[in-house]
Amino acid sequence: MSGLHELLLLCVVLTNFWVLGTTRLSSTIRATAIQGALLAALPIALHPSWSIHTIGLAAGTFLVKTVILPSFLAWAIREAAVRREIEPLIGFSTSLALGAVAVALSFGIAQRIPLPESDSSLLIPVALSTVMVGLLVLTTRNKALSQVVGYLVLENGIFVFGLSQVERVPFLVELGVLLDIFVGIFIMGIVVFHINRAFDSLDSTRLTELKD
Amino acid sequence: MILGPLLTLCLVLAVAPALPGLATRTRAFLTGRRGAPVLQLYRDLAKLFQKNVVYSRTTTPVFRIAPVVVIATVVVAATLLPLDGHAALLSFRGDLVAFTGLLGLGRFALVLAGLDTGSSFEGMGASREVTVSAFAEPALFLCLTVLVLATGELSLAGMLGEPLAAVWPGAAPSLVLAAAALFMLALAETSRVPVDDPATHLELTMIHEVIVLDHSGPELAMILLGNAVKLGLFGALVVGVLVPLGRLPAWLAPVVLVAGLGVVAVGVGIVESCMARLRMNRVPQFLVAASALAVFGVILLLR
Amino acid sequence: MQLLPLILLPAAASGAAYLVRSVRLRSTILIGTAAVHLGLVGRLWGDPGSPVPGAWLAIDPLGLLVLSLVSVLFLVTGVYAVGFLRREPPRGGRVFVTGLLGFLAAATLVAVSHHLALLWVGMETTTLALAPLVYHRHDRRSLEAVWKYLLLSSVGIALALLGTFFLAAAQSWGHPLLLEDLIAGATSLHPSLLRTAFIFLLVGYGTKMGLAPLHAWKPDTYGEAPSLVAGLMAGGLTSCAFLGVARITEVTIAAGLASFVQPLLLSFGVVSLVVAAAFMIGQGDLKRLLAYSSVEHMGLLVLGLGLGGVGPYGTVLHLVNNALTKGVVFLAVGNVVLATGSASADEAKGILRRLPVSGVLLLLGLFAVTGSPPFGLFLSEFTILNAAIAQGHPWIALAVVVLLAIIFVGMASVVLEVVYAPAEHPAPVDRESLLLVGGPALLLAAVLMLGLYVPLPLHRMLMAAAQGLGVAAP
Amino acid sequence: MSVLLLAVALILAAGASAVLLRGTPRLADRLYIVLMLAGAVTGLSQAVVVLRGGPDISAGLPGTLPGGAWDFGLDPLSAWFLLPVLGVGACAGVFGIGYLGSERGHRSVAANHALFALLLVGLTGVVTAQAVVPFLASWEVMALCAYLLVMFEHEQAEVRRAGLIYIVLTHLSTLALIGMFAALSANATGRSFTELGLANQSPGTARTVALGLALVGFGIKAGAVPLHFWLPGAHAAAPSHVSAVLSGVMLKVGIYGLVRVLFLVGGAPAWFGWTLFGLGLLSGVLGVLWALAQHELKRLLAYHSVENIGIILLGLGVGVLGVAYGEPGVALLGFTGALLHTLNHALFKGLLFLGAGAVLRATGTRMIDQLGGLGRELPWTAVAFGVGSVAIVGLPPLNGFVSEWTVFQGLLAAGASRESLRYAVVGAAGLGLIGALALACFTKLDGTLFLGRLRSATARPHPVRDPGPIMLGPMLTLAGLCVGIGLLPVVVLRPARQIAVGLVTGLDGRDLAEAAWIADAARVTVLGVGLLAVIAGLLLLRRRLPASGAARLAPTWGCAAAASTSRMQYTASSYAAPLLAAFGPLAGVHVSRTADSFHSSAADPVQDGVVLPAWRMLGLTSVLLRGMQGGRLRWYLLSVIFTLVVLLFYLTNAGRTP
Repeated sequence: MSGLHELLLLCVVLTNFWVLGTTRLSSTIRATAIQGALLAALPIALHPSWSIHTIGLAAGTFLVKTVILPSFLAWAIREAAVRREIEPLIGFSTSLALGAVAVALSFGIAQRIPLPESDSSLLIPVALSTVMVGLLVLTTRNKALSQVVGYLVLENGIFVFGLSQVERVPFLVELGVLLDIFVGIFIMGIVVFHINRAFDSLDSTRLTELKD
Repeated sequence: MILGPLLTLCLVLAVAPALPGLATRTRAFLTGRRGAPVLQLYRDLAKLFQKNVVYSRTTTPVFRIAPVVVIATVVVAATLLPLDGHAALLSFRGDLVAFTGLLGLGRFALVLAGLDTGSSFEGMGASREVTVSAFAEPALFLCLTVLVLATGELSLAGMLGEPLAAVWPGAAPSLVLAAAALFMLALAETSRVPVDDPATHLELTMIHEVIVLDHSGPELAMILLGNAVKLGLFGALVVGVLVPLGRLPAWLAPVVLVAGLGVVAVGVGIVESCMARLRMNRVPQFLVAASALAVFGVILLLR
Repeated sequence: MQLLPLILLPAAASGAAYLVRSVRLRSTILIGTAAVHLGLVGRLWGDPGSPVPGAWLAIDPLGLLVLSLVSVLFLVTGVYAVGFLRREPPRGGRVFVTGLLGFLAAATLVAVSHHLALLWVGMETTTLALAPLVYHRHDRRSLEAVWKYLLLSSVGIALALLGTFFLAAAQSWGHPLLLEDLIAGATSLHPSLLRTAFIFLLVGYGTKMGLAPLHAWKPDTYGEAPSLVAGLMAGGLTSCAFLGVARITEVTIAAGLASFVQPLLLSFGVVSLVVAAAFMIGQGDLKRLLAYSSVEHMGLLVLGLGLGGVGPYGTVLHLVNNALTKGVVFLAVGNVVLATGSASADEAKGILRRLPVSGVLLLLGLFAVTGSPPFGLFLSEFTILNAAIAQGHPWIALAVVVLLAIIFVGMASVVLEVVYAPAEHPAPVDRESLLLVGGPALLLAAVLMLGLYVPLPLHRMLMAAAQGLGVAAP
Repeated sequence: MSVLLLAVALILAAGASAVLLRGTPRLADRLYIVLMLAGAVTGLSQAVVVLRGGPDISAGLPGTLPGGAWDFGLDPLSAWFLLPVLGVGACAGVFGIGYLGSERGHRSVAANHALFALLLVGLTGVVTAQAVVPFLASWEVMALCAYLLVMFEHEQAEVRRAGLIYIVLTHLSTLALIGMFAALSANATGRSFTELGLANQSPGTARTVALGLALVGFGIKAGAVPLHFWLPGAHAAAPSHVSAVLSGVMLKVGIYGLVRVLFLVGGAPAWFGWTLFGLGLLSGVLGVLWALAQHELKRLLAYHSVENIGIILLGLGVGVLGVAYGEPGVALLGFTGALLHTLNHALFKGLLFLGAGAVLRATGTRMIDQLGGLGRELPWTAVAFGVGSVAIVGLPPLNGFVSEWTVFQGLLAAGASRESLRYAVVGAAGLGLIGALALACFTKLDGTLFLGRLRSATARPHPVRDPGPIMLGPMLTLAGLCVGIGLLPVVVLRPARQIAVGLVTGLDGRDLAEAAWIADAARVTVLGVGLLAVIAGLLLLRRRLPASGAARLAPTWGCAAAASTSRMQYTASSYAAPLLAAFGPLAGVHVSRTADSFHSSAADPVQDGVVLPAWRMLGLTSVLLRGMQGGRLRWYLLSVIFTLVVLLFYLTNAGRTP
């Protein structure tokens, strides 16, 4: 069933574009939730051998990335009661275009820099493009919350990359990684919450008091 | 052994007071006046030593000791020169530094004595004196450097004595330049025209005269005498460079020396008669010119 | 398996500290844990224990060095924290202590884990454990600081994770990502994958170290966090991050890629020094100043690492000195802030009159941190310069000398003014509590001792630690 | 070694007593003086033993690398520099007791005394250290103690400014020295001086770097132009007895370092010699010129230290050149002259600063133009200061002459030699200029301070008197030494020459023959004694003159003008004006004229003309970088990404080659 994971990976790319293209915070979060679900499905698709490892990984990923974090972020938005629109630094069309460039670039890079051989020719390029999209969101979005989303996407990309090494990295560690990301996002959410309280806005461009 | 130099020294000390007179007389003669007799300074000294003194209330012992230091340093400096070209009373490697040092000590004392009176005139004179000397000193060292390079000797007795006579043919141009520079220095150090005018009566234009404004009686006498001897010493340097005294028999050398001193004094007189006195701020240039001559001499020897 | 307790004890203590309500008890837990931890670490010096093949947790000289540094610094900071929390409004005491102990657990994990992915987990945890502490003051500025700290460190650390996966991909022999096997099978590693891994890990852990131009979070964070937290970061956190860089460097050099690694490290070092110097000129805030000084010292660390020869020895020695000295200066500045309520040179003045002890500590700390003899940093900088010239980089040596001079001007002009200049509103002399000045004084004494001579056991340990980094005996 | 340790212990004890017995000042002072003198005498005795050909002394503790062993030792060179350290140091210390006595109560005098003792210990450590770490450690102890002493009156902004400039430069010199030792020990097996020496006998990159850094490091400490500008401010700010040690002793440590390095590398290359020579000429001429321009007593003396350092460097330069060009005789003269002048300058500059301190205490001002006529009120101070001035100008029969005479010989002998070394003879003219300017400067100083009449319109609060024996004693002691050495140079000439012999390679019998030197020294003695005798004789004669009896007292002759007031006297500034004018902008005199006022001030051309503007430029350029820290998280993230991209490019290109 090698077709399946190819399909999943393509969906991941699509969710990336969704994150880039949508105008509402809530829908970006929904996009990440779906992306999380896709990631959860990927290990099983890649390694049909139903080992504890893959099952656990899938379960944990699903739990964290599809259930807990999105709902938490959604809660944060609700609590913050902010305007839902994203004011990106650059227009949506531009960011979409950049996203496309990122995908192209990552396929290009896949040829240029040496990469681990993996079961799927798509895996690495998709991972890289997701990482780039994450960075893109991080750097071009003004709302603190959407930056958190960007970080989440970045981590997802790395997770996809990690799947190429899934049998090399022990289960415990994977869980540790997951836990860390979870806590990280959690604390970020809390900070976002405080930011909103202190500045009555999620606009992180206001955070420019500290400079030389 | 030391008898010869000692006698020559006494001779120079004896004839020294005649030199300024000679110079002044020459100048007067060339400008168509009779002028004071050549031996005038002897009479002045004799009179001054008899006279009573007046001290300024501002002064301290420095004022009284200074003239003594002036004359003492000049005399001791004279012992370092091989006046007759054969030997000096006292001679050691690098004694030329002692020579200039002693003259410097004399100047130090004289200037302090001037400042001791607290008069603005004498302060002015002192300031000018050190300004002039600041430029004269390097020139003097350059002249002596010429001698060192020519002879390879580090003591005055050596560089002015026999060895100098030996290298004359080779180093003639440099030595002539050095002699010329030394002559200019003699004018400056003993405050003659064009650097200073001993005959002037306007304090604001004086250098040397204005420092000793408050000195009187024996103190003044000592300073005048010291100045005269200084002229004698510089004259002796010029003669020593130009005339290979060392080659002459011991009895003849002193005679030639005295004659040479006379010539130098006349030369001073001639310069005074045909040159105007320089503006104060031009004086350094005059001395720099002297240094330039000496530098030429040095370069000729170094290449 | 004597290492597990080292991690579990502080972890458990941190949980406990969150649960207990009484301040006194919490302080006891804090100091007690720190002391026991230090004791256990001390025992490790006695017998490091035999390495279990394939064990994720193992102790080696470099790790033990970092572990000891963190432990010592933590005890001092813990004691200081007790005094600090007394002076500060009680708010946050709970989270504060919890965070501190959590950091200790995570740092210990970093120091002892020989599994590079596990090391990553520990590293990320240290970042998160300290975040609430940065936000201690709960005002806009600290909020901004913690936001930047979190995001930058997280992104950096994410890149490090990517690098770790690359490393795993490069490996084809032995237990995956296990340090011993990586080094043993270094020659069998896929070279170009290894290079990529190295770059990602260098950028990732370099961001946590605060190498320029990855240092941007440092001044803001150090400037806003309570001084003792900043001190713990500058002394402990950076040491852990450096351990990460050192590990991957070990592997890469073992794989015979020194010619690829060293230029990178050298350029990071020089750039860090330049940036630190540029930002220290006319820097008016003591804590930001120290932040840039930390950038400078990180630069020196990687510089020594990149030089080879006796450089790595100088680096590990510098690691020790830097950690201890940073403790001194940050805690001294902390006292200044406690007394005057500000770390900016315009407001904090006349310290020598008002806080005689802290004033002297700050003054001597200035000379220590700028590498004046006979304080320890001078000896390590001397060794690094020595390596630079011996390895045929005289220009790097000269550049370092010039930059250090500029840096000194930047620091001295501020600190000396703070210490000596008369205060606008002269205040009475404070009586300084032993909790607040005892620790830094001890650290200063240690730094001084290290400058005068390096004790033999420590010397052996340093040699052993430097061995892996491609050192020749100095 | 134990004796030296005892000396150090005694000095430390003196410092400790000052602090511990603060309660009972009089007891503390007595104890301080006794212990300080005892320590100095003990140490000096040891130094003298070594200088008289006794065996070198050395002791040390083994140490681990990278620090290396802790070796201390006393060879002739160390012993030579120990003389000023302990001699002048102790005199200044005793003087300090009297000098700071009145400060008690509103300043931490006890701490000052303790730091002073520590400073002496640091200096002792520097000149006796025989390994890298002890040297640098003592060096920094010295530098930091000096800093803390300079900051004695730290509530004044200009004192803090001077302190900052000093600490910055001294740290720069320390860094340079760290670099220098790093270079020297690049190929060495250990860190002791002997091992460093063995490793650096042959030329190479490391050695070149080391020599260059030595010039910077030790040049700053010695105060050679253009690295001198820390010196005037620090000397003016410090208490006078501290200034005496800073100028008289601490600068010499820089010279010591240079000589020590020469010992280590065994014969430096010619470029090094020419550099020293050039620095010497520059420092000498500019130092004295700038001194002439000063209006403030202690700054003037400080600039004179620059001048004398220049003379010393001239000597060193000639020495190095002599070795480099294979003219041992010349080298011997140069080194000997440098060493002699080091000692002599320590003596008379210490004396002059103490004298300045006495004047300052009596009148409360350092501005030369406000003083005058102190000779009648402070006769002993005037005498001591006068001796110092004659000595520093280098006039016979005092010690300054002895050393300048030797340096001159070196320069002239260089000229007489055949090698291209002969161009060094131009130094003779330069030295002549230096001497003449120094004469102008000190006639100005003595004349304005002690002669004439009081200039400042403000009447003095209280009648001033000579200081008590505690302050006068040290001054007269130093003055006596100046005269003694001047009249009996052989005493110092021989040991100095012995040390120089150790620095020169390839000496033949003629150069080694000491007899000629001793004979010349004896003739100098004759000259000096003779001069004094003639002066004395003439004074007696003057008494005998008939006119000697009734001397009439009158006001100064005003050239027919109305009675002159003290305001009409020539001021120091106007005295120096024509000479300075001749040198134009080089003199660094700034004149501000308005309709009703004329004010001239002296700036340091290097500091105010070059260094500070350069620093400002650096600041401006650094501002360009500030954008990096603009506060926007976005840019921070981008810089991380940018770095990553750059490195990936490096990987894809350079990285290909394994």
